[in-house]
Amino acid sequence: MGVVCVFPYIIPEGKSGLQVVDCLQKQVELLGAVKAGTFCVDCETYQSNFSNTTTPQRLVHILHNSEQPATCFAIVDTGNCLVADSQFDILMQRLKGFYQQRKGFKIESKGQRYEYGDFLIKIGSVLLASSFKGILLEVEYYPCAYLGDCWNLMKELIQSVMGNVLETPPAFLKQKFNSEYGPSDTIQQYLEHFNGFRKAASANQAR
Amino acid sequence: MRSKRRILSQFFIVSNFSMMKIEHEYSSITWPNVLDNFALLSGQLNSLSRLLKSEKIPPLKNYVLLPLALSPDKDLDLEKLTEGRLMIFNHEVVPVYLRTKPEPEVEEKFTELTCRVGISAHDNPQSYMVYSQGKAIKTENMLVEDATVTRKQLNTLNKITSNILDIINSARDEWESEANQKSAQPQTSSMADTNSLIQAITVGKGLKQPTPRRSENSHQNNNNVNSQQQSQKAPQSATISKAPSTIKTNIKAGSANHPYQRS
Amino acid sequence: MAHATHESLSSVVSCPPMTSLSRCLRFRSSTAVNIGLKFYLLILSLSPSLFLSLSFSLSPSLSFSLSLSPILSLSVSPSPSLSLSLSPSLSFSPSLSTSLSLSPPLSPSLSLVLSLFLPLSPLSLSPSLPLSPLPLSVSLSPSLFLSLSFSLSLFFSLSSPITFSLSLPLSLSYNMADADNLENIAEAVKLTQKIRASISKTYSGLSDGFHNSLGNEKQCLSELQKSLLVINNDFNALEKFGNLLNPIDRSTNSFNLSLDPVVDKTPLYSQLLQTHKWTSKTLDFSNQAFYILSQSPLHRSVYIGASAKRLRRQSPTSHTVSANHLDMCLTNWDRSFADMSFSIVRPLGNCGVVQVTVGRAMTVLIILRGLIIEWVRVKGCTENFLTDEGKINVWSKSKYQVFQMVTDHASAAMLHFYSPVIPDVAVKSFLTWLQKYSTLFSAPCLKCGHYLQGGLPPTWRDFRTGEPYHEVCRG
Amino acid sequence: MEGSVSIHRHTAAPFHEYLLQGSVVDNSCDVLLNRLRGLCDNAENDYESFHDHELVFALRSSTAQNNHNQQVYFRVRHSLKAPNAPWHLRYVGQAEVGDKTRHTLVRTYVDVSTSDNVVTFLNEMGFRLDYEYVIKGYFFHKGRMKVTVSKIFRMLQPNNVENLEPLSLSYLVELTVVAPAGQELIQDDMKNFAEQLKPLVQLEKIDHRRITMM
Repeated sequence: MGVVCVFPYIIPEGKSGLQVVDCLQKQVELLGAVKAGTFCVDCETYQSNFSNTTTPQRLVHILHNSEQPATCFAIVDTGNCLVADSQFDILMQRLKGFYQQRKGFKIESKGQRYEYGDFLIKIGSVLLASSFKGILLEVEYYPCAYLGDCWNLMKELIQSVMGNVLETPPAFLKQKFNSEYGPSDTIQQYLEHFNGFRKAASANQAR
Repeated sequence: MRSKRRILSQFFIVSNFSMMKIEHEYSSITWPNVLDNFALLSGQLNSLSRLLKSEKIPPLKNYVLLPLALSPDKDLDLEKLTEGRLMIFNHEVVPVYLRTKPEPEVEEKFTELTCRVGISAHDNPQSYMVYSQGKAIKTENMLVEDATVTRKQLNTLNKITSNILDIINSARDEWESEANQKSAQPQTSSMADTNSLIQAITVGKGLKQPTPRRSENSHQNNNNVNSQQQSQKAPQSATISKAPSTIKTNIKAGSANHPYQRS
Repeated sequence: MAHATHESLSSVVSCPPMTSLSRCLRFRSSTAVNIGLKFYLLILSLSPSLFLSLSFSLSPSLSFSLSLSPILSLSVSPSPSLSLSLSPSLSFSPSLSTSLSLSPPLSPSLSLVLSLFLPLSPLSLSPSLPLSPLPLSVSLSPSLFLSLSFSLSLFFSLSSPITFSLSLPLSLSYNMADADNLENIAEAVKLTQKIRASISKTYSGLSDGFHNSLGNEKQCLSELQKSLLVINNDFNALEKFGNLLNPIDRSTNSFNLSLDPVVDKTPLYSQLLQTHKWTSKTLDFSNQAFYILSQSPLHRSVYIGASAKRLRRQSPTSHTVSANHLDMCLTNWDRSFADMSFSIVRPLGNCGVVQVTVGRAMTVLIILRGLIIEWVRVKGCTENFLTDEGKINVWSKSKYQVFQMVTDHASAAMLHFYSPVIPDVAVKSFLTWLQKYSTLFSAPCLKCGHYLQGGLPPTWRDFRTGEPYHEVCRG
Repeated sequence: MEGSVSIHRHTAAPFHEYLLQGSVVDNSCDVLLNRLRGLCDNAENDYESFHDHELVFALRSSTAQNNHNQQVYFRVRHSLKAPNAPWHLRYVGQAEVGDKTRHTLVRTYVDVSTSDNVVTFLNEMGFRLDYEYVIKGYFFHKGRMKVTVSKIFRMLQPNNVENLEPLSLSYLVELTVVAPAGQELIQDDMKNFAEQLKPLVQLEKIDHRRITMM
């Protein structure tokens, strides 16, 4: 497990998502990266339906990452991230009476994986309830465990492929700079972005 | 008849031969050889006994002998047959030689004596001495001796019987104690304990802190929890999405006053 | 008379032990097994008057003699010492001192005969001889059974044609000695087996262990002592027998070897030949190798002619540094290199495997022989050096290209910094160089100014300055 | 809303736990352990011991629309001997006694190993600690069967796993097999195994509903 940076790629005006993904893939291949299968990160959200005076309304996000296929990440909206076996899904089903899945909230990012030296580049298209919402890029550098050490290195790679997309590191990553990076950090980055996409989608709908 | 004779002669030959061998060639004879001979011998013995058992050969068991003719004359053949012991086969010798039972007087005496011996077993030998005065002393003494022998045997028998009885009794005691133990075995597990343990781990009976009934002060309790929750949230909101290690310290911080309140 | 006796004696002596006569008259002593002595004794005495007298000695305790004369006579004597046969009477002589004396006056020939026999077996003359008026004796020597038997025919006593005959030809006595030796060897072998048995018993007893021996330690000890005593006794007995054994003529051994008829079973010669071939081949190769190596300029040791002496003095010290010294060095380094941490394991005795963590960037495994670096392997901090069984794994490479590259550089640096004369300085300078890698991911290349070059950070550190360069950028 | 069909990637059928329970008094525990050691696998090794802390959390709802008092219990367990071992979050269903043809209790069983922040996580989800105890004992396995012989300790002070008091003078003995649903044959094996321990421990299917009502 190395360090991971997840960031959205803003689709330029007048281009379809598919075009941009194709373009990005070409660029990455040009760099010398080789295809290494596909990946998928998905997220489902459960909402508490019991009005217990002790607990306010809660959201629990359940995420899976194909990089850790036997693991299930559960994040409460307070930010607490539980790393558990994939059987945690079954436990969530046992809580049907208390937590119910929010309809139309399933969001996922899937796409192609590329390996380039010790880097892993993933180009994922975000699908909210199966409709395309945007592009999420993930860059992982395996050998290092501290983001602070290799941020410049990663930035150089990202910029060499995608242009000046990340001048400053995302806020979430900035606070993680000097602590050892773990799989749950990746998931939390994804969740942050997923929540952003959802908000945008609902805002769009409202408009 | 013939087969019997044959077998007998074979048997004697073999046994003689092996005996001779054992006696004279013990230094050179080999063990397998000895065993071979022995097997041969035992085979012979087997067939011999089988032959004797079978009903075909009654003559070996008994002969009926009838004096057909008595004569006062000297019988040369008889003399030759008996190697000079019996010369005349007349009415005087026949009852003696062909008798199968003792004389009536002897028989009578014999039964009398056996009767007495039977009695004497229960009597004191001294009194018996007195009782049997006037009779032939020798017989008496023999009787007394017999009596003591009988007594001795009786005593030993009694002893043996009582020993056996003891053994049986002790064995029975053992069995019974074992059986008792077996009946005491259920004490290795107790149903009450099983139930209490299962209750404890399934519903927490006996494990919950002695708190008042929930319905009575659920409100107060809830308030308590609420405040607890808030106090717990306060540090957490600050450390949202931190590494697990910081959360651990959170637990520790909360342990000063137990954070997991029972609802 | 004396002449005649002599003649008879010589005829017996010249007779080989396995004549047909002696073969048919061989008896196996029934007590032989018990006393461990098997001997056949045939005493053949021939009187000039052609009367044959045979005396058989079955065992030390029983002997009987038979004389074939006009009247056959048999004499059995249970005495341990002597037997005499007097025909036609049967005679017993229970012991030496009370030997029966039914003797005619000693004839002059007797003394002559005796004097003749004395040199033959001086040891075996029985002390009873002077006591007994009869000129006969049987004696036991410690290892051989020599029997002197004088048979006297009474028939001729009147005319005093007393003949004495000594049997036991010399060749027979030699054979007996040999048989005796064999006996001893057999006994010794038996005793050796006994010792083996008792020793293995002791060991098995020990190997069974003293389970639950809290209470009976004393008993266990006494048992052990007992078994040791048994071994000791057996050993003493064996030693005794060993002393009895005649030395085997060694000079004949090789001779026997060559005579071994089963050539197929002892392919000694071909094996020897093969071994010789291989040895000479090995010698050839090693010479070749030495020649090539001595020409090769690659030396890890200082080989400058004059310093050869110093080398001999120095090199042992640098690779046989005591563990304590190495530990001291480690604590020293730990103090002097702030962002490096050291830990050492010694999986194989003195050779230390030092794991160095360089900053947050990487972990380095260094195998030290004394203070000489033998092997360097670089891996990431998250990778581990342990095999599945928890043993240290030196051989596995890092999964990541960066560290594979750094491993190569570190191996080169290990050779670069090598110095057997001042090993601690060498290691220290190597570590100083290694320390520069703490900025592996965070420092840009000094030449091109970029972080990445072909997907790799600057993996090269200058040996002197420690400045970061890409593999392709270093001058 | 076309994606309303929730597709779980990990929809393995929940496991069933087949269970027989009994107890043994402290004095006979050693006898039982020896016997188990002989009966179970790895007889040559010493039996393995465990020392765990189990916390039982309950999620209760007292909502108006749900008149019946719904509740779910989750059990959190972690080893006190190996602090680095993952924590376990278990869900154990109501044990079904079934009919005579069934030799064991059956209950649904989900065991998930988690990171060590599971307690905070459950609290944030609305779970409350119902009770907790320390369990200490030995476990054996024979094939798929697992036997635990354990002592339950009451915790005298909340959250203090040092200050303990044994709950009873007996050891709880449990014979369990966790298997996918539908593997009923394992019950026969369990019954046979329980027979072998018979005079010492009566391993039976004990109706939890009945004894909790007592």
